[in-house]
Amino acid sequence: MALLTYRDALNAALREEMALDDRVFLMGEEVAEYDGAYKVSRGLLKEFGPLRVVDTPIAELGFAGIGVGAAMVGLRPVIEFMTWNFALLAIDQVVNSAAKMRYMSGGQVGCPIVFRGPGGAALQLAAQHSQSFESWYAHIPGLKVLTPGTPADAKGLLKSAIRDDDPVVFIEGEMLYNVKGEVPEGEHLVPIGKAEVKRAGSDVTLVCHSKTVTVALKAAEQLADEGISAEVVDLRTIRPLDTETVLNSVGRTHRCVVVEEGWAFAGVGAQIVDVVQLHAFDELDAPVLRVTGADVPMPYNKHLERAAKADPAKVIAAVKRVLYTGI
Amino acid sequence: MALLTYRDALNAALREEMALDDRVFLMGEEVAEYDGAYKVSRGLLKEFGPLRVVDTPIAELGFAGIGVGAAMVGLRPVIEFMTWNFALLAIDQVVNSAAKMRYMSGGQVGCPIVFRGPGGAALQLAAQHSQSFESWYAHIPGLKVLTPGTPADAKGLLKSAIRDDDPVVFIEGEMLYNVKGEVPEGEHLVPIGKAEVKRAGSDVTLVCHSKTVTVALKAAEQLADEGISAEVVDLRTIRPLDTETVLNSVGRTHRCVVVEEGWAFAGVGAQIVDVVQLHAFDELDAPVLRVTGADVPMPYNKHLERAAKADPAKVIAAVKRVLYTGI
Amino acid sequence: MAGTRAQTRVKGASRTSDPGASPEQCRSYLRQMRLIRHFEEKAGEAYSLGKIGGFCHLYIGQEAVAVGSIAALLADDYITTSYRDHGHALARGLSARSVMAELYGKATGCSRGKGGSMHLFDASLGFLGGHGIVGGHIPLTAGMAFAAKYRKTDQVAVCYFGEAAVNIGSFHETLNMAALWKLPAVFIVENNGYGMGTALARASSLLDLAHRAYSYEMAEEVVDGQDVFAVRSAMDRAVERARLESLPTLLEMRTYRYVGHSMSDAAHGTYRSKEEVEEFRQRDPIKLLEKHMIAAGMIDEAGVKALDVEIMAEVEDAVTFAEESPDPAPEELWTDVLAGGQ
Amino acid sequence: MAGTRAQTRVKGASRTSDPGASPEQCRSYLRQMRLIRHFEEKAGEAYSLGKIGGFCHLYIGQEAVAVGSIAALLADDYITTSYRDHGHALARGLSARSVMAELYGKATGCSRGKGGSMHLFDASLGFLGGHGIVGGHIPLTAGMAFAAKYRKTDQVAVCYFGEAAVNIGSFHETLNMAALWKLPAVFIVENNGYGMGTALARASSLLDLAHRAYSYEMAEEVVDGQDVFAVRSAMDRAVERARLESLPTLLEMRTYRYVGHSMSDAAHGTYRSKEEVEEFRQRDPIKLLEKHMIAAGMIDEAGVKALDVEIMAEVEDAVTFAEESPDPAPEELWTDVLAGGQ
Ligand SMILES: Cc1ncc(C[n+]2csc(CCOP(=O)(O)OP(=O)(O)O)c2C)c(N)n1
Ligand SMILES: Cc1ncc(C[n+]2csc(CCOP(=O)(O)OP(=O)(O)O)c2C)c(N)n1
Ligand SMILES: [Mg+2]
Ligand SMILES: [Mg+2]
Repeated sequence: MALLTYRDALNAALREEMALDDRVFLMGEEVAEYDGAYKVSRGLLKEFGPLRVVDTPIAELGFAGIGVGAAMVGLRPVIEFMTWNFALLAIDQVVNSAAKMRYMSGGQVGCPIVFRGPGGAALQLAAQHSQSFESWYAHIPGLKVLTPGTPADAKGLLKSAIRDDDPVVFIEGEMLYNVKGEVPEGEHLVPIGKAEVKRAGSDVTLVCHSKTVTVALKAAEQLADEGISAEVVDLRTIRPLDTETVLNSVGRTHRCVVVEEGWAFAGVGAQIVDVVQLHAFDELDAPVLRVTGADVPMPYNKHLERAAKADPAKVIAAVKRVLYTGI
Repeated sequence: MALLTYRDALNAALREEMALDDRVFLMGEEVAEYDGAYKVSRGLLKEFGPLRVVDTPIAELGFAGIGVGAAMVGLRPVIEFMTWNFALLAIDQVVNSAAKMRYMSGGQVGCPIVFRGPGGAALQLAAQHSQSFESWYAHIPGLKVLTPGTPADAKGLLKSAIRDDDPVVFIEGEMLYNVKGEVPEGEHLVPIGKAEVKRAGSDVTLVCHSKTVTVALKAAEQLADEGISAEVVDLRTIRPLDTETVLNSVGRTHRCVVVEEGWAFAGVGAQIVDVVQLHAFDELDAPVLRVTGADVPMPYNKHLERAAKADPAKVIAAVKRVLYTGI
Repeated sequence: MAGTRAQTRVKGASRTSDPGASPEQCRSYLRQMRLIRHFEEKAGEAYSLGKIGGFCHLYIGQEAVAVGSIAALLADDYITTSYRDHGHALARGLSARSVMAELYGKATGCSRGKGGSMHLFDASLGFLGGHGIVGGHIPLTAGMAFAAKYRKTDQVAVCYFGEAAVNIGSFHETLNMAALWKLPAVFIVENNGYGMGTALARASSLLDLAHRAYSYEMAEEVVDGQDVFAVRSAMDRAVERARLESLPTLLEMRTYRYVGHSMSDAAHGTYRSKEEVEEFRQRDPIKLLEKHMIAAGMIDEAGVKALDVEIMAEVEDAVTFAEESPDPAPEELWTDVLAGGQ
Repeated sequence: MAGTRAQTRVKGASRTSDPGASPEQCRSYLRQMRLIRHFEEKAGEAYSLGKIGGFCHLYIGQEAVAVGSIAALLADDYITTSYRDHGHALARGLSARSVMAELYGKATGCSRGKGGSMHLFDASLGFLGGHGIVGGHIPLTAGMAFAAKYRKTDQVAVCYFGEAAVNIGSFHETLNMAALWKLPAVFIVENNGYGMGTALARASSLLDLAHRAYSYEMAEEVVDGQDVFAVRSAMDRAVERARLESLPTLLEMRTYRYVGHSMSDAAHGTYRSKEEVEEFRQRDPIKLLEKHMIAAGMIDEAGVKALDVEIMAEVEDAVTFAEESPDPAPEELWTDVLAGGQ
C-alpha cells in the first residue's frame, strides 16, 4: 500500500494506462505545459510528449467532439474538462454523439472515451463554478458514470474507465484532490458498476458517493459514539448502479439515508429511493431520507456556502429521523 | 369554449401576450418567415413585424444568450428551440446564465425569459431527435419547468410563463401539436405550480405529464372497463412541483404509478417516488411503480420505437401490479 | 473591413469545365450521379407511401458535390456528413440495397434499422455517419483527422455540412483547432443557399463563406458545385494538401437543392420562388455532365438510356430488397447500447 | 490565404499618444487607474490573509483598457465582463467599498455577498456582471444591444473578454448575429497574451485577433491597450458607430497582466519568464500616463504623491468597511432564487 493523494492516484492511473496502451491520449485545457489546472496531469507531457498530452484552446464543445471522433476510429481519448461546469458547453457531444454512436450505427461504431474533471463545489467559487451533474449524465443510456470518493477508487476506477469500451463520464471531487489514502501497489483496478461498503453497520444504511463518502463516514463515526451503527455504502459507480449492494445493506438495516452533494430534484438520491422502495418495500421501517445540497445556486459567502452543503450534522439528523429517535 | 389544436392554443397564447405587452418578442430558427418549423408561430411575423418575431441563424448557444441578455434589461423574450434536443447546445446559457442571474447578482438582475419548443419523441426520428429533458431542467434551482399535456393547459401555461418574472423552460409535446381540445374563451391563465386531476378515481393514482397524460387517460379508460378506478394527476408543472395534489390523491388511493416519456434513471418519476414515499409512507399499500421510456437511445425502426415508448398497456400492467391483481 | 460581397452563387457557364477526365471516369461520375438521383426519387415515393418514416432529406440537385469529391479519396479515408446523407453514402460505395433497407428501418440496413435516413453508417468503408445535430459532426471529423495524424497514417478525414452550419459554434471551434494543429481534414460547405427556409443572407453577415477560413489562416476555395470536374479538381488539391502537408482546407461548394428541405417542406412557395428553382435546374449537374460527355463523344443518347435502365433496375432491386427484408428482432431494442450488451 | 501574421504585441512607444485630453480628463484617468491598482494590490493582500476566498483574478497591468474605454460611455449604457472584473467595476463607478465588501462576501457588497469576486453587479450603473464561464457573457451583451435597438434608445452595450475567449463558439455565434442584425455593441478583446498558462499562439491559429471580425464583415481596430488615450479614441469611434449607426465593432486591446492568472498562479515561472514580465512592466499604463501629464505640466511628483495618499485612504476605508460589514443573514441562502422568493 502506498499513501497517495487523490490527485496523485489519478496521475498514476493516467501514467500507467498511457504507458500500457499507446492509443490512450490526454486532451484538454492546460493539461500539458501547465501540468493541469489541478495538476492531475503533472509530468505527463514530459513523459509522453505533445502528441499524447494535448493542450487545447478554450473550446469545450470542439475538443470534446474531437475526442469522440478519435474514439470512433479506435483511439482511447481521455478528455479533461477543467471542471464539469464548463462541460455544459460540450454536453451535446457527450449526449448526442458519444452516448448514441454505437446504437445509431447499429453497433458498428463504438466510442471508448473518458471525459473527466472535477465536479461539485470547492470553496467560495459561487454559482457558476459549484455544481454537481452526475444525475444528469446518469440519466443517459449509453454512458457510464463514475464518481470515486477515495484515492484508491480514483486510481482503480480511472484505469477501468480508460480500458472500457464505452463512453465514461468520470467525475472527480474538486475538494478531494488533496485527500490522502492508501492505494494498493501494482496493478489496481476497481470494477465499474460495483459499490463498496466502506463501513459496516447494522442500524441504518448511508448511501453516498464522491465527496459525501467522507461526510457519511464522519457522520457514522459520530453516530457510533451515540451507539448508532451506520453502514456506509459508497456507490462509486452511479451508472450502471449496483442496486444489489444497496439492497443487501438496506435488507439488513431496514433504514436508509442517501447523501449527495448535488441538488435534490431528480438527483441521484431520488433514483436510489426509487430502487429501494421498489425492491425493499416490505423491508423498510421508515421512509428513505435524503441529504442533499440546498436547492439554491451556490452563494459566495462562506457561511452561506457552508449552510448549503451536505454535512455530517445533517446526515446525523436524518439518521435520527429514520430511527425515530431524538429531534 | 373553443376547440383548438395544441399548436393553435400556443399560437393564441403568443399572439395575445405579444399584443398585451410590447416587451414580449419571439426569437428562434424559422419562427418568422417560415411561420415556425412546427407552425406554432404562424402569422405572428405578419402581425408583429420582424423586430418582434426574429429569425436566427443556427446558433442555439448564441441566441439563447441574446435572449437572456435582453431579459436582464427588462424585455420578455420567448426563445424557441426548434426542438429541445438542439437546446443541449444552449444549455450553458439556460443553467449558468438564466437560472443563476438573480442569485449571483444578489437579487438585482432578474431574467424573465421563456425557452420553449417541442420535447420528447415524435415518430421515427431516431436517437438524436427523440429525447425528454424535463428532469434535467427540473434539477436546477432558479428555473421553472412546464410541460402542458392539453391545448387548454398549453395556452394557459404559456401565458403564465410569459408573464412570469423567472426563467421558464416550457416543453411542448412534439406529438401533441395536432391534438385538439376545448380551450376556454377569453383570458385563460393556468397557474404555474398547480397539478390537475384530469380524471378522478379511487383505486390508484396515475401521475403523468405532457404526452403521457393521454397515455394515462387511455389506460384509465381501459382499466375502468375492468372495474379499476384510476385517478389521473397531470403534473403540468414539473418545477415547482405540486406535491400537495399528488399526495392528496395518493392519500385516497394508496397506490401510485408514475408515467413519463423520458428515461428512468433520475427521471421526473424518481422525484415523485421520493416525495410520495417520504410523505405518504404509511399510506402506501404497494411500492410506487414507474412506467418510463426504455433505457436505450431511441431506435429508428418503428416497431422497436413503439416498444421503447410508454403506452397504455405498460401502464395497465403496472397498475395491476400495484393492485396485486393479475400478472 | 475585408470580405467583399461577391455573388452568392457562382454564375457558372452552361457547361462543365473540362479537366480531360477519362471516359471511364466520366462514365463513373454519371453512373453515380444518376444512381443517387433515381434512388432519391424512389425514396421520396416510398416516403409518400408511408414505407419510410421519420425525417428524410433528399440530395437532389447536389449530386456533383458528393460524387466529384468522394472520387478523390482513398478507401481508408474517413467521411462524415449531416442528416442529408444518402448521396454521400451511395457515392462512397454503400450499396443501394443497404441504404434503402436502412430507410425502411430493416435489419439489413447499413445501420441495422436503428439509425434510419439521418444516421447511415458503414464502418468498413470509413463512412461514419449521418449526424442529426447541425455542426455536431464537424469536430468528430477533426478527431478522425487527429487520429490519422496521431497514428502517422496518411488518411484524410472529410466533413460535409450545409451552409447554415457555418454559423454555429462547433464550426468555429473546430476549424481553429484543425488549423492550429495542422490536421489532415477537408471541410466541405455545401452551400445550397438555404438552411431550411432561411436564405444565406438572412443567417450570415458574410456571404463569401469560404472567407471564413481567413479567421483560421486556413486554405480555402470556392467551387462550382454543379460542375463535377470542378469539384473533383478542387478536392484533389485539398486532399493533397491534407495527405502530403497535413493541412486542412475549407471548400465552399456552391450548389442548390431542387426539392424541399425535407419531405414535409414544399420545393418552393414559402421562401423561394418556382422561377428560382427552375433557373437553378438549368444547371443540373447531371445534365451538364451528360452534355459534356455527348459533346466529347463519350456517350450518346442511347447510351444514356441504357445506363438509366441499368440504374432503374438497381434501384428497383434495392426497393424489393428493402421491402422483403425483415425488421430487426424485438430484442434488438436492447442491444448496442453498450459494448458488452446492456 | 489572408491574415498576415503581424506582431502579436503593439510595439508601442515609451509614451502615450496625445489626443489633447484636458487636464481634468487626464487627472480622472490617472485617479481611476491608480485606484484600481491600489485596490487590486490590497485585494491580493487580503486574499493572502484568507479574508477573501474563492477565485480572485487581478487586473494589474490592464487598467488603461477599462478606464479609457468606459470613459467613453454614457450613464445608461450597458457593460459586462468576465471574472476579471474588479477594474471594470471601479472604472464604471462602483464604490471601492461595495466592491471590496463583495470580495469579502459581505451583505454590503455590490452583489450582497452572493456573487463574490467573479460576479460583481450594479444594475443602477448598467454594470451587469462579472461572469464566470469563458465567453458566456458575449451573447448576453448582444442581447442588451438588441434590447436597446428594440426600444429605440441610443444605448450601447459593451463586452470585455480575454483573448482566449475568441476561440469559443459563443464568440463566433454572437459576432455573426451582432453584425447581421446591426446591433449597437462594442466587443473588446483584452489581449493580455495568455489564457491562464496558454500563450495566444498556442490557442489561436490567427494571431491578429481583430481580423476575426472579417468573418462577420464587422468593423475592427487594434489598439495599444497600455495607452489610455489610444484606448479612449478607438472606443470613441466604436461607440459612435454603435450609437449613431447601430453597428458593432470588435476592438482588440493589446495589453498584459503583470500578475498570475488568479491568486494561485505565479506571476512567472511556468509559462512566461520573469524577463518578459519585466519588459512589459516598462510600458506600465499608469507610468505612461504620469509621464505624459508631468511633461505636459498637468501634475508634478508632489501631485502624484498627494493623489496616492488620497487613493490609499479610499482603499483603506473600503477595507475597513468590508471588514466591519455584516455577513448576509443566514436566511439569505434561500432568497433571490426566484422573483417572489423561493
Ligand atoms: C443544432 C441544430 N439546430 C437546428 C436543427 C434543425 N435543422 C435541421 S437541418 C436545418 C437546416 C440546416 O441547413 P444547412 O446547414 O444549410 O444544410 P442543408 O439542410 O441545406 O443541407 C435545421 C435548422 C438541427 N438539426 N440541429
Ligand atoms: C468555458 C470555460 N472554460 C474554461 C474556464 C476556465 N478558465 C477560466 S479563465 C480561463 C482563461 C481565460 O483567458 P482569457 O480569455 O485570455 O482571459 P484572461 O484570464 O487573460 O483575462 C480559463 C481557461 C472557464 N471559466 N470557462
Ligand atoms: Mg443549406
Ligand atoms: Mg488572456
